[in-house]
Parts: sequence; C-alpha cells; structure tokens
Amino acid sequence: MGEQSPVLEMTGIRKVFPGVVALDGVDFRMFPGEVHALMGENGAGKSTLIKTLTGVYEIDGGEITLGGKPVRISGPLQAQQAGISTVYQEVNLCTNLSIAENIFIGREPRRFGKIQWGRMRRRAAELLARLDLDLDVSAPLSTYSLAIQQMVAIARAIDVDARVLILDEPTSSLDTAEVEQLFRVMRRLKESGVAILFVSHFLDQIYEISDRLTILRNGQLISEHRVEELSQVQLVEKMIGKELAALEDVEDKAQSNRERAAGAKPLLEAEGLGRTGAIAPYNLTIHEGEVVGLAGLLGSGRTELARLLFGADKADQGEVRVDGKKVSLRDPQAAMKHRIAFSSENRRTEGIIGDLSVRENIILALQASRGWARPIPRKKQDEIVDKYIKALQIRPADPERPVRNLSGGNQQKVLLARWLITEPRLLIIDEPTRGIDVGAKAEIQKLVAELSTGGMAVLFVSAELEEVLRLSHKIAVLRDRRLVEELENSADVDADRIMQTIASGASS
Amino acid sequence: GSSDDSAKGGDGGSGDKIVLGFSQVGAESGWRTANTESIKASADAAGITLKFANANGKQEQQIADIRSFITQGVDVIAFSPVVTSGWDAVLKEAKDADIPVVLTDRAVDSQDTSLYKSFIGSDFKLEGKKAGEWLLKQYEGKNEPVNIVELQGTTGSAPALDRQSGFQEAIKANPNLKIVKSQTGDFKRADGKTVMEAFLQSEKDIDVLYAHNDDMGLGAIEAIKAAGKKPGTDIKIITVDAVKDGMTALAAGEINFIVECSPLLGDQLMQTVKKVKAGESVEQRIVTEETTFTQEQAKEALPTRKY
Amino acid sequence: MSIVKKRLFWPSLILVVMLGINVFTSNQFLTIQDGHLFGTLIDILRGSAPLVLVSVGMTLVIATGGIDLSVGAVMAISGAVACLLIQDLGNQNSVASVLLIIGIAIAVALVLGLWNGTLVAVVGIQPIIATLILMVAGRGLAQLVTDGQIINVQSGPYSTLASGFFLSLPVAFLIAVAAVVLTILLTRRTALGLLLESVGGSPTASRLAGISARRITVMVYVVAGGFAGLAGLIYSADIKSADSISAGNLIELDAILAVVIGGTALIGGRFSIIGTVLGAVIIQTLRITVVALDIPDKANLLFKAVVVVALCLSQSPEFRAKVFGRFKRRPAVEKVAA
Amino acid sequence: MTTMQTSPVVKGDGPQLNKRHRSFRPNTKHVPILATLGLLVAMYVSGLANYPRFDNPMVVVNLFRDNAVLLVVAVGMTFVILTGGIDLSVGAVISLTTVLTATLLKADWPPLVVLPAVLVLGALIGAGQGAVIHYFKVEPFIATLAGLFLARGLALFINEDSIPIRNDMWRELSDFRIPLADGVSTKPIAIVALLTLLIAAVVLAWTRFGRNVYAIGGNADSALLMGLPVGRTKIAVYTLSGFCAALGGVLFSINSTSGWAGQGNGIELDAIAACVIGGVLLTGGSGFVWGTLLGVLVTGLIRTLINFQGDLNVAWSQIIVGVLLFSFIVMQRLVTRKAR
Ligand SMILES: Nc1ncnc2c1ncn2[C@@H]1O[C@H](COP(=O)(O)OP(=O)(O)OP(=O)(O)O)[C@@H](O)[C@H]1O
Ligand SMILES: Nc1ncnc2c1ncn2[C@@H]1O[C@H](COP(=O)(O)OP(=O)(O)OP(=O)(O)O)[C@@H](O)[C@H]1O
Ligand SMILES: [Mg+2]
Ligand SMILES: [Mg+2]
Repeated sequence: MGEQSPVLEMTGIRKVFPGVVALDGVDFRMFPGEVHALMGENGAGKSTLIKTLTGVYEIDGGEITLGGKPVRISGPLQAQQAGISTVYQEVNLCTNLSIAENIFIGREPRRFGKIQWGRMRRRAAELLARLDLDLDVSAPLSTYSLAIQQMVAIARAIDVDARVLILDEPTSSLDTAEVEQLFRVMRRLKESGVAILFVSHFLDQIYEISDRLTILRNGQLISEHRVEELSQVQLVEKMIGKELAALEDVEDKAQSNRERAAGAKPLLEAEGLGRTGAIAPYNLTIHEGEVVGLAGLLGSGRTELARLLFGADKADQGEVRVDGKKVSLRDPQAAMKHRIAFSSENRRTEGIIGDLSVRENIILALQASRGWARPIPRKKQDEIVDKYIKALQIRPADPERPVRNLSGGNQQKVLLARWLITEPRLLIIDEPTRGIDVGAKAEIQKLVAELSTGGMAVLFVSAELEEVLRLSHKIAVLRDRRLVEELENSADVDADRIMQTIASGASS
Repeated sequence: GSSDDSAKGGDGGSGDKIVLGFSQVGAESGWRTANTESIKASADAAGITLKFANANGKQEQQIADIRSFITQGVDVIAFSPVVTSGWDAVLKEAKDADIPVVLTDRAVDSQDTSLYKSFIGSDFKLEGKKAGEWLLKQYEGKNEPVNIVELQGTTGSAPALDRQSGFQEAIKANPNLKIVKSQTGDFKRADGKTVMEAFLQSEKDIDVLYAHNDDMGLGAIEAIKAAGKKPGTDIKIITVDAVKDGMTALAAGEINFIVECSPLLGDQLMQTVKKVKAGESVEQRIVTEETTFTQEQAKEALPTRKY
Repeated sequence: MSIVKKRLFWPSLILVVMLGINVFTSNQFLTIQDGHLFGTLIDILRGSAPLVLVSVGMTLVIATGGIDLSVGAVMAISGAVACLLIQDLGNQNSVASVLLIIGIAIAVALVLGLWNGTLVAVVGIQPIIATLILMVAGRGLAQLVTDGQIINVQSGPYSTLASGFFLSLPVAFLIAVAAVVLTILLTRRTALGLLLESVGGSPTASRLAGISARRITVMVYVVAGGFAGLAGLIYSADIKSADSISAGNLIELDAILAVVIGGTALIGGRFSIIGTVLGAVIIQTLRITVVALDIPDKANLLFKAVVVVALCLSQSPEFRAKVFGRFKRRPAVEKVAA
Repeated sequence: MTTMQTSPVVKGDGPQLNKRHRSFRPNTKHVPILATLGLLVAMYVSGLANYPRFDNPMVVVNLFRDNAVLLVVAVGMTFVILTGGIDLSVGAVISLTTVLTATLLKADWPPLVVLPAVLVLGALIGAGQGAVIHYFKVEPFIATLAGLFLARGLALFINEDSIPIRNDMWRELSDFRIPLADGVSTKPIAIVALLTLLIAAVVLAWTRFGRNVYAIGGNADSALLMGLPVGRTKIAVYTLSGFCAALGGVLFSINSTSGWAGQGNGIELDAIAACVIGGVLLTGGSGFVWGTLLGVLVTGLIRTLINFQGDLNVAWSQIIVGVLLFSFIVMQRLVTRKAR
C-alpha cells in the first residue's frame, strides 16, 4: 500500500464557526482499499472534517485533492458526483419517504424519465438482504426504529459506485449482529479498492476493521498511524491528551453495587403492561437502587417497553404500581410526577431542541415539572448548568450556544444532564452512550453506578451488550417484542448466555 | 338577518311564482347591506321567489353563481357586477338558456347590449359631478385658492373611478379649486380617519374634504375633531351615499353636502323583473331616482329616512 | 439574543428613515395641544395600537408553530358585541357599565380563542385551517350581531379607549404598551417563553421533556384571541361604531408580516416581542408615509412592495453577506483567528 | 434480588407483530384521501336529497369549470406546500396576467405572442421568488407576500380599471363548447385544468423532480445531505407555481374575456385551504394532488350547496360555510384517526 498514491488528500483544512475553531490546519489522507478510522473525543472535529470534505461547509482554508487533482466541492451533490458517498452522523434521511426511496432517491432507476417503482423496490430489497434485513421497502421510513434507519442510510451509501465511502458513527445504534454484517460489506468494498473513512467510539470495532487511523484533538491533527502500531491505551491517551487513569474501575464499582441493591424495596412494578402492535404484555419489577438492563436485537421492543413506563406511548393493557400504589402513566407529565425520567434514543427528533441554548435544553425538564409560573432563578440555572457542563465535560463549555451547533456526543450529554438535574427516582435511558467517546462513556457509566448506589433506579437500554452486562443488576431479555426472560446478573451470565437466550427465545 | 321561508327548498322554476336569481357583489359596506335588504324585502312583497348569492367581491365566484342560476333554471337573473368587463360569455350562456338578465347598481361594458334587458342603478359619474357642482357654486365669484382633499373609494372600483372623474370634470370650471391630496380610504370609516389624520398633518390648509362615501367622511370627521378643528365649518365636507349616519351628521352641521346614492332599488328591480318575465319591453337604462341634500334638507328628511 | 438584535438593525433603520420623511412632510410631527402630545408621531403610535396588539398575540401563536387567521374576525365580533351592548345602555357615559361591557367583549374573544386552541391542540387540525373556519364564520357572526349595519355609539368612556389621553399620552398607545410589557414579563420573567419556544422548536421533544404542549398551545390561542378582542375594541372605539364588515379585514396578513419583520420565524421556536412591535409600527408608519409622500393610489402597492422587499432582503444574512460581503469577509476571518 | 420472575406473559394471542403491521402501512397515507372522497360523495348525495335540480349533470360539470382557475393554482400550490413552503403571490400573479393579457391584446399584439409571454412572465416571477427564498434564505411567506404586493401593484399601475378583451381568439376560446352528453357541455378551461392536474400527478409520482419535492418537504437538511438538488428544486417549485398562477390568469381571462387588477384577490387562501382539506400537510412532505382536487371540489360543492339553498343572507352563508368546513374537517379527522 505504501507505494500507492492517496485517493484523497486534505491539507491544512481550516474551519471556523463563530466562536469556535473547529478545524485548525488538519491534514488527512486516504489510500484506496483501506479502512481509515478517524478518531477523537466528542467535539474533536471529526464530523466537521467530513462535512468540509463533502462540501456541506465551505472551508476557510486548505486544499482538497481527489485522485491527485485539486477539487472544489461545493455541496453533497457534487461530492457524490466526485465519487464520495457518505453516511452522516445523525441519520439524514427523509422519514416521510419509503425505505426504497430513501435508498434510491436522486438516482432512481428510470425509463424515459419515468421512475421504475417495481425495479426500485426489488433492488432495495436485494440490497437490504445483503445487510441481512428483511423489511417492507415500501413502508415509510418513519415507521422504523432508528437502528433500522441507520442501516438504510448505510445501504444507500454502499450501493453507490464510490471511490471514497464515509461512515460517520454508523454503528452507534447497531447490535453486534448488524455490526458484523456491516463489516462484512465493508471488507468486500475494501477489497474492490474503495477507501473507507470510518468513525466510531467503539475501540474494539476500530481495531477489528481499520487499517490506519488519524487522531484529532480540539480541531487539530495529532497523528496518523497504522493500527498495529498503536495499542488501545496509547490511542486513548493520544485522543484525550493525557494519561488514562479511571477508565477501568467502573467495572468494580458496578460489581460492588450488586449486593447492596438486594434488600431494596420495589419502586416500580409493571404487571401485564402492553400495547397492541408494539409490545406484548410484560411483568417487570424495578427496585430502588437497581440497574435493570434491557437486551435484545434490533427491533426487539426494548424502546417500546421503556416508552410505556414513561407514558411516552400509552399502554392499552396492564397496570403499573409505584411504591405499591397503582398509578396511571398516561403521559410523560404523569410519569414525571412519580419522578420517572426518560431520555429517548432519538436525540435529534425526540431529544434536543436545536434552537434553544445548552442551558435552556438542560433545565427544560426541571422547568416543565415546576410549571411555567415558577421559573428557575437565573442564578440557580447557571449554577446547575455549570455543574453539569463540568461533570459531563460538555464542550464547548458555553451554556448560551445553541445546542444544534454542538457535536453529536455533546448533545447526548446535554440530554443526560437534562434528566439528571430532575433527580429522578427511576431513570430510563435509551442508548445513553450513543456516540459518546471513551472517556465520557466511562464517566457516564460511573455516574450511573454512583447514582444507583445513591438509591436511584435505572432502566438501561443499550445496543452494546458489554455495557449492559457491566452495569446491570438484572437483565431483561427481549425478543420479537416480547419480554422472554429476566436474568440476575451474576458471574455466569455473559454475552454468550444472553445471545443464546435471544436465539432460543425461551427461558432456561 | 331575515330569511324568507317562502324560498326554502329550492323550488326553482316550478309553480307560478317567478324565481329570481340575484347575485350580489358582496357585503363590503352598510350601503350594500341596505341594498340587499331592499331587494329581499321587495321580492317578498312582490311575491317573487328570490335565490340570493353573494360573490364576496370575486368575479370568478359571481360568474359561477350566475351559471348555477342557469343550471337551476331560474326565471330571471339579476346581478350587481363586481367589475364592468368580462360578462359576455356567461351572459351569452344565460341568453342561450332563455333567461333574461337585469343588471343592478353597476354597469357592464358588453358591446352586445342585447345580452341584458336593463340596467337599474345610479350614475356614479353624475354623483361626482353633482358634488363638484355644489362646490363650484359655493366658491362662485371668490378668488382665493381652495384646497381640496379627496378620500377615494377602493382603488380601481367603478364608483371610485367615476366619482373621481365626475368631480374633477365639474371643478375644472374654477381654476382656484385644487385637489391637493387624494388617497384611498377603501370606503371604510377607520381608513377614512387614518388617512384624514395624515392629510391634516401634512397639509396646512384644508378647505374642503370630498369623500367618496359617507363612511369615510364620518371617519374623517373624527380625525378633524381630534385635530381641534370644526368639521363643516373649518373644513367643508362633501360626501356621497346619504346613509342614515351620514344624514345625521349632515343635519348636525358636520357635513355640508351629500349626494344621494340610493341602495333602495328593490322595488324598481321587481317591477322590471315582472315585466321582463311577462315579455314586456323595458328600458335599457333605468336610473335610480336620487337627489342631493343640504343641511336644511337633511333635517327635514332625516325622520323619514329608512336606512 | 444578539442575533435578533442584529436582525432588527435594518428594520429599525427603515423605520427611522420613514419617520424622518414624516418629520419633513408633516407640519406638526410632535407638538403639544390641549395639554397633551399631538402630531404625526402620536397618530402613528395611536394608530398602530390595534396592529401591535394583534401582532403580539400572533407572535405567541407563531412561536408554537401555529398561525391564527381568525384575528380579524375576532376583532369584528368583539367590537360588535361591545357596541351592541353599549347602544342599549340607558346612560352610555356610565364608566362602570362600559367597563363591564368591555370585559364581556374580551371574554367573548377569549372564548373564541379557546375554540381555536381546542381545534388545534385537542382535535389536531392544522392551525391554518382550524382558524380559517373562524375567520370565515366569525365575520358572519359579527354581522349577525350587528345585523349587517354599522352600530353607532356615543359613549364617552368607550371612545376614550381609542382617542382619550392619559398623562398626555394616547390611551390606545398606553393599552398597547401595557399589553406588550405584560406579555414580555409573562414570557420572559416566567418560564412561559422558554416553554413556548420549546414547543415551537420541537413538539415531540417537548412532550417527552414533560411539557404540556397541548395546554400551552390552547393558552396561546386564547391569548391571541384576547388581544385581538382588545384590538377590536380600540378599532371600534376609534370610529365610535362597530363596522363588522371591515373591522380587522386582512389584518392577519399585516400581523404575520409584522411578526416576520420582527425576526420570528414562521416555523416556530425563538420569538421576539419587541421585534414584532417594531414590525407593527413600521407597517403603520408605512401607511402614513404613503399619504405624506402623496404617492398616487395606483402606486401605493408598488411602494409597499419596495419597502417589504427591502425589509426582507435586509433581514437576510445571506443577502448582506453576498452584497456587502466584499468588504466584510476579511475582517470576519481575522476576528476569529485572533 | 430475590424476585426472580420468570417472565411473562402473553394474554390471548399477543400483540400484532411486524408482518401484520406491515400489510397495513402502504394504505395509511391514502386514508385521508379516501375519507375526503367519501365525505364529498356524502355531501353531494345530501344535495341531491334536498334540492330538486341538483341531479342536473351540469352541477358536476360546472364544478370543474367554475373551479378551473382555482384547481390550476392549487396544483401549483401543492408543489410549493409539499416542499414545506407557501406561495401567497398566486392571486396577484393572476391579476397581473389578466391585466397584461388584456392590455397587450388591446394593443393588438398577436395572441400567440401574448400567451407564451404572460406564461413566461408568471414563471419568471415565481423563479425570482424561489431564488430569493433559496439564496437569501428569506421566509417563503414574506418573500411571496412581497411578490404579491409587487405583482398586484404592477397590475394596478398598468390599469386600475377592468379591461375588456375583444380579441377573436380569446372570444372563440371562451365560447367554444365541448359537448359531453346531451345538454351537457363544458369549456376548454376545464379540460386545461384537468390536464394540468394529470400532468402534475404524473410528475409527482413518477419523476425524479417529483420525488425530490417530497424529500425536501420531509426534511430539507437531509435532502441536501443526500445530495439532492435542493436549491434547484425549490426554485423550480416556485417557478411552477408562478407558471400555474399565470396559466390560471390566462384561463380566467378566457373565462371572462377581460383583465382586472382585482382578479384572483384572495385565491391564495382558497388554494391553500383546498390543499389542506385534501390532506396535504402544510409542514411539507405529505399529500397528493388528488387530495388537492378533492379539496377544490369540497370548497366548490359547499358554495354550490349554498347557492342552491339560495335564501341565506350574507352573514348566515358565511357561518354555514364555516360550519360545513368545520364538520368536514372534523369528520375527516375522525375517520382518518380511526383508520390508523
Ligand atoms: N454548525 C456549527 N456551528 C457552530 N459550531 C459548530 C457547528 N458544527 C460543529 N460545531 C463545533 O465544532 C466542533 C467540532 O464538532 P464535530 O461535530 O466535528 O465533533 P465530532 O468530532 O464529530 O464529535 P462527536 O464525536 O461528538 O460527533 C464542536 O466544538 C462543535 O461545537
Ligand atoms: N427486523 C425488523 N423487521 C421489521 N421491522 C423492524 C425490524 N426491526 C425493527 N423494526 C421496526 O422498528 C420499530 C422499533 O423497534 P424498537 O424501537 O422496539 O427496537 P428496539 O428493541 O428498541 O431496538 P433498537 O432501538 O436498537 O432498534 C418496530 O416497530 C419495528 O416495526
Ligand atoms: Mg461527530
Ligand atoms: Mg431502541
């Protein structure tokens, strides 16, 4: 590969947003037939680099050459025409259109200018089959979960005959199986000479698939390496710019946590709770100070289960008891009265309010529960917000910046902060570590462990089994939108055991 | 609102009663409402079944309404056209369906006058002229310049255009009479007031106000009072219409002269409709009987004023 | 906030220019007469009161991502109700009765707002069509109330609402100021503003954050209805009569225009009450300026078009960047580099 | 953890799973249209029951003819709304078109020059608005409101008065009858309107441009990132709307053989209402021109019903329009909600 010339070369890229230098003279290159990982903490500038490459942002300085020729890419359309195919970090599809259309829009098969719908649907189904998905391709995308949407975005990108394929955190909401599927496709593309730019905060995945990596920190280029040259620890240290200390002790904390929760009172009991078409009736008891993890495959109904407990969707059967008393969780407000909090997996449409500032986004839920007439005094707001900006390392640490302008990972932290400040008794977090960097992920896990020690119950949904295993006292396994088993998390429970349960669909 | 029960059920064309389809311009002013009421009352009195439609100032709707009358097979169609041009096609359709048409209040410019039987209504130009002539007489023989401000009706509407041109023609005779400001008040009281306020601020000397209808004049009176002047004395006011409110102000000396433009043409219309239906010949142009009012005449007429 | 301020610079400039024109054309821009202020400026302030009221209500509705087309009809109804009741008073100059009647009229307007809000938030009809229903039917209702006629009233206390003076300032202006101040206090001193913006920014996310989007939406329409009702009273007090046909005719367009000029986006979210007030005053000033400049009737609209085009282009950062960008580009880069 | 429940559950035959759910989905987007159609038919039947002459086929035929202009304009508006925009200038473009047509024909320009000229002008006005909206990020509402003032201002400036058209071609087009059955005939303008509708339906459903319109309405940012020509499509959509408005103006000048600056006043609201009644979402990305057609027919039929009733005074007829609109919308809402 050494003697090959790079297919893409970016030199001295500079991008300035009002108040932030997002990229400061970054060099970046990619060779044909390699998977190149772009690494960095949340807000390091990865997505920005990608967006300057595809012309979403105009660069303030620097040069881009593609196949040896200098290019000026003025927008995503031009980027596509130049052979760059991209999956952006947040799913950027049109949820009002069908899956088939989302895959093919802009390059539909046509005859005499007329779109061939039948052919389009067939091809879409084939394409998804390659990713091991069997979906109704003519159904609107909005009816599918975020993970499916992510897969559709990937399907769209890999179908193009591209020289350069960019995947910005494609795996953040995917399960192991899907990730494997994706990697298979990536390897095949790689063999055919495509250069793949891959962003992920999962180090294992990086080490599994990439050949080379480039590290950014604070908008600056740190270094470029072949993957073999660098150990995980070294990589993380280069990313965060300091010695790695406290990442490992999360595990122990959670372990020690387990015993203590045992004598706790039941906080919330769901009995026969269900919603037709979404999730079969289930029983679930969550105790004070207990971390309950939900495991299952894509679309197994984890999100649906969680939403019922928050009243985000209305249950049409069964009942819920809080502290032994029957309650009605008909809407989020009702749930919040019982101090239940819920952070949605879909941060862009169900989480952040892009126009509002970081501060406003953080205090929103607390304010809502106090009612409009009792505003939180500005001083108190600033105090709380500052505290959580520090605690969760939200960057840039500017509370008045519109949250829309934050990097994906930092937006996620803002959402977490929103719910933490309400001091809930039960915190339901759906994919809370989606797109969060290693350091912050460890912080968040630590936080969850600490909070549960302090008596808070947590319902934890994550596509990352390891994470679920590490944090939970109890794991509920779902399959086909049905809670099939509850496992006490003990030494003999591991990923394999859970996968087995999922596969067999029966209890042991 | 009065809705007469006799017309219920759409007995279009059946029975002995004449069915008249009437399409009104809209309901843009009190004058128009009085006009509508007059037609309804007269139809009732004359034993004519009235199909009433309101075009809301839209020509396309009025054409549709007339077509609907044709479909319903009414005996006679009458309408106050929204604009002067553009009726040939639909009038031809009516003619083909053997339904005679009578125009009220506003004219059409069809070259083929056989398309309608008669036009009953005021002569807006004449109204403007009457207003101008009265003013001429007021300043006869005097030599000082007279500053006139004009509150026009809705821009582009037939009464606004005609009342303006008629007035201008009349006052040409005396070069001292000069229109210094002219703006639209949209036939509305509130706009008449706002525009008059602005006139008062930007013109030092206003001697005469000519308003295309009473309502604008009444609004302007409020503005004049607020500016500390006396309407009718410091500023002479001429308006058109002679609605009751206007007449009251005239009698009270706040308006100096009103040219009548009567909305009460229901009886004339019904007579014509009956004649037309009976196949008798009618005059192509029936001008409504209208007069003018000075302050004294207003005091006399006021008690018997219907609207 | 600074973005809003920046956006308001050009509209303010246009307002100042227009006022400047009026200083020249007017023979009394601002004087004292009969112990109170008088002149073109006062006319503008007084005349813009109804539009300011309606626009402020509209701003709140728009902030939640809605729109209210029925404001004009509500104005007509409230004016009609008030005049009808006052007409029947034994003593039209009784302050207490007039106040009571004003209260009744505003209550009617609030109920109409409640109707709109319910259709939008509870039944789930698109705002434009939900309020279109009242826009069409409401004017009919107003005409029923007045029987299609203009109802005249001769009530001193009532006309004070529009043409009276208090502390040498017009009462109508003071009412508008009070409403604006109250709204600003309510939205910025409480959490209402935040919740509104949040609902407008993303209803789904707001619901999941525990905000009762529904209640807030209903409330906003109620407030808009109330303000429109008040505006209708001022309008009718101004001409001492209820003109159910032309009261508030097309005012919804002017109000929306004022809101947009003021920097509030129609898709909802961030809103600026002050911006809206500025917009409303600009529109009123424009009306007066047309007369002051003696622009012929047939060119009125063209003139208005030119001003609106200038306004909307000046509001656009992209336009400024493209037109003035030549000079500005360099310093901008240097500034951040520093 | 002592409570180790073996988990649950399943009452009866459990929830509907993916497969069953799926077979429902393609239909849901058609539900509003079907509901609207059903209600429309119900309304027509109630007309038949109440008014003796309502069975005249001309009632239906005239519905298309009387609303031809509205239909054409609403079709253009549908494209704009589908992208999440709005076009307030259509009525003004109609007035400008009719005035210009009448003026030019009066000045003896050949009709075959006038016709394309005014259509192009309408398209240009639309394109200009689209460009302002796209390049300068001005809100569609305000940009097209400025367009409204400009176009109607120009129309008034050219001539405040109404101008008759005496050109032979226009007259013939106006008088030309297309017999459909015995005693039932329609006019070219209705045919033109229906053709416009058909073309629009085809474009929206079968062409890349059409699909881009939906994508942009669904999420313009995403559409941009997906590499769709967002700017071009937006401008095209406003151009189309301007063109449709101009075409509507031409149709009107044929229908009435005249030009007038007051023409088409307020038609923008009717067009928007028609779209919305037909199930087009104002936020964009959802709806069909067929829905728009139904919306136009609903408003037209309401007017026809009132006209047949014929004894309502102005106030009552406004109230009845409101009430009918209200019941229609609420019923539509209930039906679609149930079906979901
Ligand atoms: N449109 C924008 N306006 C202003 N600032 C922005 C904008 N987009 C990004 N930024 C800032 O640029 C910096 C880099 O953001 P970027 O999205 O590239 O981070 P990232 O490396 O992709 O992080 P993550 O892993 O969280 O996705 C951040 O500080 C962010 O706040
Ligand atoms: N394999 C699939 N086939 C068909 N539909 C699916 C599939 N996977 C998911 N879906 C759809 O996605 C929707 C959301 O599923 P849900 O949100 O419950 O998933 P989940 O268990 O939370 O997993 P994740 O959030 O990781 O996708 C379901 O309603 C279902 O219709
Ligand atoms: Mg990123
Ligand atoms: Mg999920």
